[in-house]
Amino acid sequence: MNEINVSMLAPLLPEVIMASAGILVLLVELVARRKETAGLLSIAAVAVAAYYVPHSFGKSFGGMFVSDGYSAFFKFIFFINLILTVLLSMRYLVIEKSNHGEYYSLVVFSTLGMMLMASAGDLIVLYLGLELMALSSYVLAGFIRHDARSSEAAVKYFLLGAFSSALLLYGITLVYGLTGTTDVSLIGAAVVEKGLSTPLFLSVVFLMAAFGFKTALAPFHMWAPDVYEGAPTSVTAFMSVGPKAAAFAAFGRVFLTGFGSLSTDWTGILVVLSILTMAVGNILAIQQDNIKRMLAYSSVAHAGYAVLGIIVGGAEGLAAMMNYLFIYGFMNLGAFAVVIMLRSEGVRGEALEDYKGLAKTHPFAAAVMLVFMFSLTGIPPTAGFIGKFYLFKAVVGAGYAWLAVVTVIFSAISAYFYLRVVMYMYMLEPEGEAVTLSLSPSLGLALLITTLVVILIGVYPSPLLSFARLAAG
Amino acid sequence: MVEWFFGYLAGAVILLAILVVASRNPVHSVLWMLLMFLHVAGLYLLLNAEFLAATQVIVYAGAILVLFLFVVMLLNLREEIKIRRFTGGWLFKGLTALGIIYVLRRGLEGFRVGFEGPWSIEAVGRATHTRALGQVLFTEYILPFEIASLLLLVAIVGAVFLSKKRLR
Amino acid sequence: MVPLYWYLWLGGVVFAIGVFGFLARRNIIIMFLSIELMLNGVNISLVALSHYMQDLRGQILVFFIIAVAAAEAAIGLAIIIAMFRNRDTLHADEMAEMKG
Amino acid sequence: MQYYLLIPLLPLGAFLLNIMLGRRVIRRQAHWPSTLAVAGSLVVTVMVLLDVMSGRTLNEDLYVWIVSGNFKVSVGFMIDQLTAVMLVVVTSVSFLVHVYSIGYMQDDPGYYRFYAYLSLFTFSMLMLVTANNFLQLYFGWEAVGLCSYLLIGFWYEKRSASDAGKKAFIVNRFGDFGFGLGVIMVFLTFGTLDYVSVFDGAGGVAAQTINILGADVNLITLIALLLFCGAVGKSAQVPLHVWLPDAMEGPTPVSALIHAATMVTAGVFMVARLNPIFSLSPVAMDVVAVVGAVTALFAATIALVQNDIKRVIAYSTISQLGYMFIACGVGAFGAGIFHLYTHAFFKALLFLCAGSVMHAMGGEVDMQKMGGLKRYMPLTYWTMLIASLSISGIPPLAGFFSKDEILWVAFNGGGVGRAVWALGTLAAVLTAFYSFRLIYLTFHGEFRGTEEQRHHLHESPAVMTVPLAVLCVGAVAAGWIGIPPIISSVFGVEDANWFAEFLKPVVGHPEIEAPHSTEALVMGFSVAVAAVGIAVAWVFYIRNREIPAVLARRCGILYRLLFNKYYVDEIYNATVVRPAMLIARYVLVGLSDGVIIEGVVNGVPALINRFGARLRRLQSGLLQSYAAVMALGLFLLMAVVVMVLK
Repeated sequence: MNEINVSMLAPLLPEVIMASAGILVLLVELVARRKETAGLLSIAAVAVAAYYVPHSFGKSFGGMFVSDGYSAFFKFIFFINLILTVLLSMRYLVIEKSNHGEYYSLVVFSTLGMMLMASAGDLIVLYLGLELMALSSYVLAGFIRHDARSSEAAVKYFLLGAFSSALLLYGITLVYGLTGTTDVSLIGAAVVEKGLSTPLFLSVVFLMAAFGFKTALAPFHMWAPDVYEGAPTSVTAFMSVGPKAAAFAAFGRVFLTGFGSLSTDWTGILVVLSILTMAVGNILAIQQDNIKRMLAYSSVAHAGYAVLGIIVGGAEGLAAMMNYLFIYGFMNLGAFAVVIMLRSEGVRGEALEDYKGLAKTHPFAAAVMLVFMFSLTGIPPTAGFIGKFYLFKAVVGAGYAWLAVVTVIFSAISAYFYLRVVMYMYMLEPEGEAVTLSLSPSLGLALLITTLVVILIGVYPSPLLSFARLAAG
Repeated sequence: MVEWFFGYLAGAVILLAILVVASRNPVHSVLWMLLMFLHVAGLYLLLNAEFLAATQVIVYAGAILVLFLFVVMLLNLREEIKIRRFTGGWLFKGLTALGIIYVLRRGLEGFRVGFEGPWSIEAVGRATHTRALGQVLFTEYILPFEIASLLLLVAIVGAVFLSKKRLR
Repeated sequence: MVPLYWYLWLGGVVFAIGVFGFLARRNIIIMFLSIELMLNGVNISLVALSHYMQDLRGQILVFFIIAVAAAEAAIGLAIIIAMFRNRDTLHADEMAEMKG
Repeated sequence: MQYYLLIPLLPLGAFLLNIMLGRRVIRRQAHWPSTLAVAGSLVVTVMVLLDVMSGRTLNEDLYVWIVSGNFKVSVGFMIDQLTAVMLVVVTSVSFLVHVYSIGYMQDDPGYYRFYAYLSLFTFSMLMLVTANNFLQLYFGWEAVGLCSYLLIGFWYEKRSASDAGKKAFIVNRFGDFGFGLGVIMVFLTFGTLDYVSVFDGAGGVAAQTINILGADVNLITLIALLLFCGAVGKSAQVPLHVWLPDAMEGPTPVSALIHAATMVTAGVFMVARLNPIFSLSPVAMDVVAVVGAVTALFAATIALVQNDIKRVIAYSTISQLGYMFIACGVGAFGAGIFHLYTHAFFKALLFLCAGSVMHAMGGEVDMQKMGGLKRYMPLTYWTMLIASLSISGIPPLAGFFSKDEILWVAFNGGGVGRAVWALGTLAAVLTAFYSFRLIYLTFHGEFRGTEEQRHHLHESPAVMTVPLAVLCVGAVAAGWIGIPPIISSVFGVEDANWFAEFLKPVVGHPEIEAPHSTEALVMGFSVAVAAVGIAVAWVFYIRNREIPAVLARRCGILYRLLFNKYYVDEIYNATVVRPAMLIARYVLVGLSDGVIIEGVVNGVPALINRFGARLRRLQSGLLQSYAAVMALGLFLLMAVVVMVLK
């Protein structure tokens, strides 16, 4: 154990690549004339890192770092999130007059934090990964320095994020005190040995609150709508997928490996949180007339669906959750891509009103948005349906048929606000001046990828399903 | 004897913490905080963690709090002292906090540590605390240590970026 | 010998005072200070646990918490400065452009 | 032999191409992708047919979409003799319709849209016939319905057209509802939706009954009848036939496609495809046969007095579909498919001829205003004459062989067989009569239209007449592959009913033990009655043109009954449509100011809204209250834990 050598870094190769890339991007940004170079460099780094992910399975640093199928699957979500976000951002940052190269290195560092979270076999690594991810995203949320909304979002995100970190630390402290370790699998063993006690359950509650914050589970979701609305849209897209997925990754690993033996005790609480989340997310989304804010509430609601995977537990539940998050990533980023496309000089393009008659003025944009709205609703043959279907299947299979029914009801409610966007685009006449699209090649590429994947997974889901199933172990 | 020390330190810490939260003037809050940190460092000494006590004083009090103080001074608001300190519903919020204290008290009553480690006071004493901590930190915990270094890098980048003079 | 429970309770009280400050104060900087209080509550508990378990890992965690707190302070204060430039206020309840 | 996939995929590709690029890029060239695609499908179909004829059938799941326990949604294809025949019919008729439409639709502003829908229609039908499971069948079924709605209402600016589209859609919903229930019953009963597994398991549940409202119902009968509901709707059988005549509002090529190949035949195909289920339930079989026979006669009587050229043909389609169900009902599924196949040719021909006539007449459909067109459009005349002879069952044209086979098996069918045969034969007389009434009114005598119309009269362009000629060949010769032994033996060929032999592995073939003399008698009888029908028509409309009017006056009630199509539409209006509207208007609208609507329809959203508004206030934008909600949540969770565990 006391021997430290380079070979210990082998399982961390993708992380090492990403860390180097982050620093490199920082340096390149100083000399590069076009800031997009930094973005392209980060995409290249992701490509290299992604190549090494399947080649670097194993444990390292005494089990603190675990690179397995589970983490690999999530890392792919993070990579896709990064690539698409960078593609979305290139033109958007120019429009927002905030085209600074630091953006890309922060995105890379944030992704690195997520990767560490997904691979964390130890609560300390988990905490540090989470902070790395969070600190980068605080800055990203406030990236448009001259915009009051962006700053406000950053302050809210930061303070509440720090608050939730404190909760996480208190939880970790209690667990450490009760089990004498911070290693997740050793915690699992100790919990089995010692059984349930009040302090242990309190620590479970603290951790649940902390993860609930990051995944935006009600009642810890309050930050999400404000932050998502205020942050630069590209960052909102980034935050609504990556950190959420990373938090779910950690949530799943800690709760199912660490506290798996107590699952009968904590699933009840989680069921309540899940229903509450779905209710709050969907009901409040109906009230919105700002599409970013609507998507923020929708993101809350989707967390409520995804957490069902942890409630179900086991490989089946985890696979359903991973599958769902993967699909959610594509459809959500796609929807945000459309929102970004409507943002142009002087026009914010976030109001639902701006979508009136879009089908007449910009039929392709409308059609693409239609696909994403259908997918978010869960209408076949889009990917969203597949995600929901397997989630329901897992939930029913675990004997929570009533919970599946509740979820379906909330899904039906969600159709109201997703399809309202479709209604605005297709049924209403454009008002006033038509919105101009700011379509750049990179944004077009992002839209193409997301649309294709959403449809492809919708009609041919089995590779993704078997991948998720394999990864969940 | 130790109990008396503990009693003093704990009482002071709680009192100072309340003062931090209750002071009208942010500068005073920061200064109470500074004092509180010194008492916390005292608690660390009581628990045979001299290195952490030093860190608490040097890093926490010496660096972080000074940064706070600096910002408070930078953004100094004279009218701050005259307006309301608390948000609406602070009583309710106070009850929530009291509730948390109560629940923690009830919940932690029967707390038993789950583990006996190799680092008894004697063992730490033999190695000296700094060396013992360093040994664990730079072997077992080298990975978190490296992550922390990246964290600080991000902090520098972010802080510099955000507080640069406005340039569009 | 001071019982461990005393330390834990002290940590919990400091933590809760921090929670209260965070919930009730209007000034953003004091809210941030309250978070530092919460972290100190955690740290006290951790060092105590570490001591009573004769294990150094808790203290290592404290070390990392302090490091992260430093990073957090840097970024948080920078964000607050940026916010102050845009809004000219340090009161959290005066920034509610986004709501609903 | 994965190349068979091209058959549905080519039209699908053409659809996508036209719908995406049609308006901006392809525009007036929209016929190219669609026509080429369906031509490609036709070529591949022929290859598949050859494969199947050499004994290579196939049934495979191409890919599984979702699996959950027993429930599997997969896309799979079953290519066997039945499918091959259907593919030939669908692709060839569809191809000719595509070509014909180039001329017919040339000035239409929605040209690309028309071709896009046409391709989608063809694709849906191809998916329907190649399915290897009920779900895909259902998908094709619904998709066909949707496409028919789009195409019938193609000229949606025209109120009657969009109404007709809606009517087709809604009436089909009634049938599809039963069909959907049937599919669900199949799944509940067999736990799978795969054809082969269901057919294998069908024998095992043949005797099971389930209790519905106190009555024991045979499970298979129930399933078969529910499924048949769908066929009644889609194949326009009584009492759900009302949509088909109105469907004339669509462009004429669409009518040809709907009537000949892609829509109404789906019901017959479905019954034939599911013959292992139907065969197990004598009750269901009798129902099928009787519905078919009643429809055959019923529609034929209406066709006698209609003046709209397309309506006459529409009712003739309904009537002919009745024949196909007669065949299925008496167990001769092969004969039903045979008639479907020959009917496709002469019916498509009739429609395209009618379209040609209308084209020349400037859109006129009233036969009273035609007459004497023979001189102006000889090719149309001759081809239509041949089609009429074929539908009347005059040997040796295609219609003769298929209709004769149906009547012959019905005659020997036992049970309801004889009665069905009698109805069918009666309908055959009427068929001959109305077909030739149409010919005489349209092409003979002198022109009764306006001077302007006369000036405009012309033969259609080659792009329209060539398909006529091709179909004409089919209407003549298509039947020659199913010649009954009694005739072929005259020419020294012992077994010439290749068609029946070909389909035998899929649908079986009833063995009939009856003397040749009887068969000759039955056959001769039906030819004779057809001849009588033609002769009567000649007397009525050429020789002495007073008779129809006199007759109409004498039998006023009967005439009006027929002319108004037995008032079925009116009855439906009075019993279904009007009450539904009334309920909608008075009950719903009336109550909307009152309690129920307020409470239920508006109430739930309002409740959600009000609740949402409350929740929204909680989301105040204030950092501290957010934290307070979090802290309160945490506190409550902790409190619950402490309470529960203490």
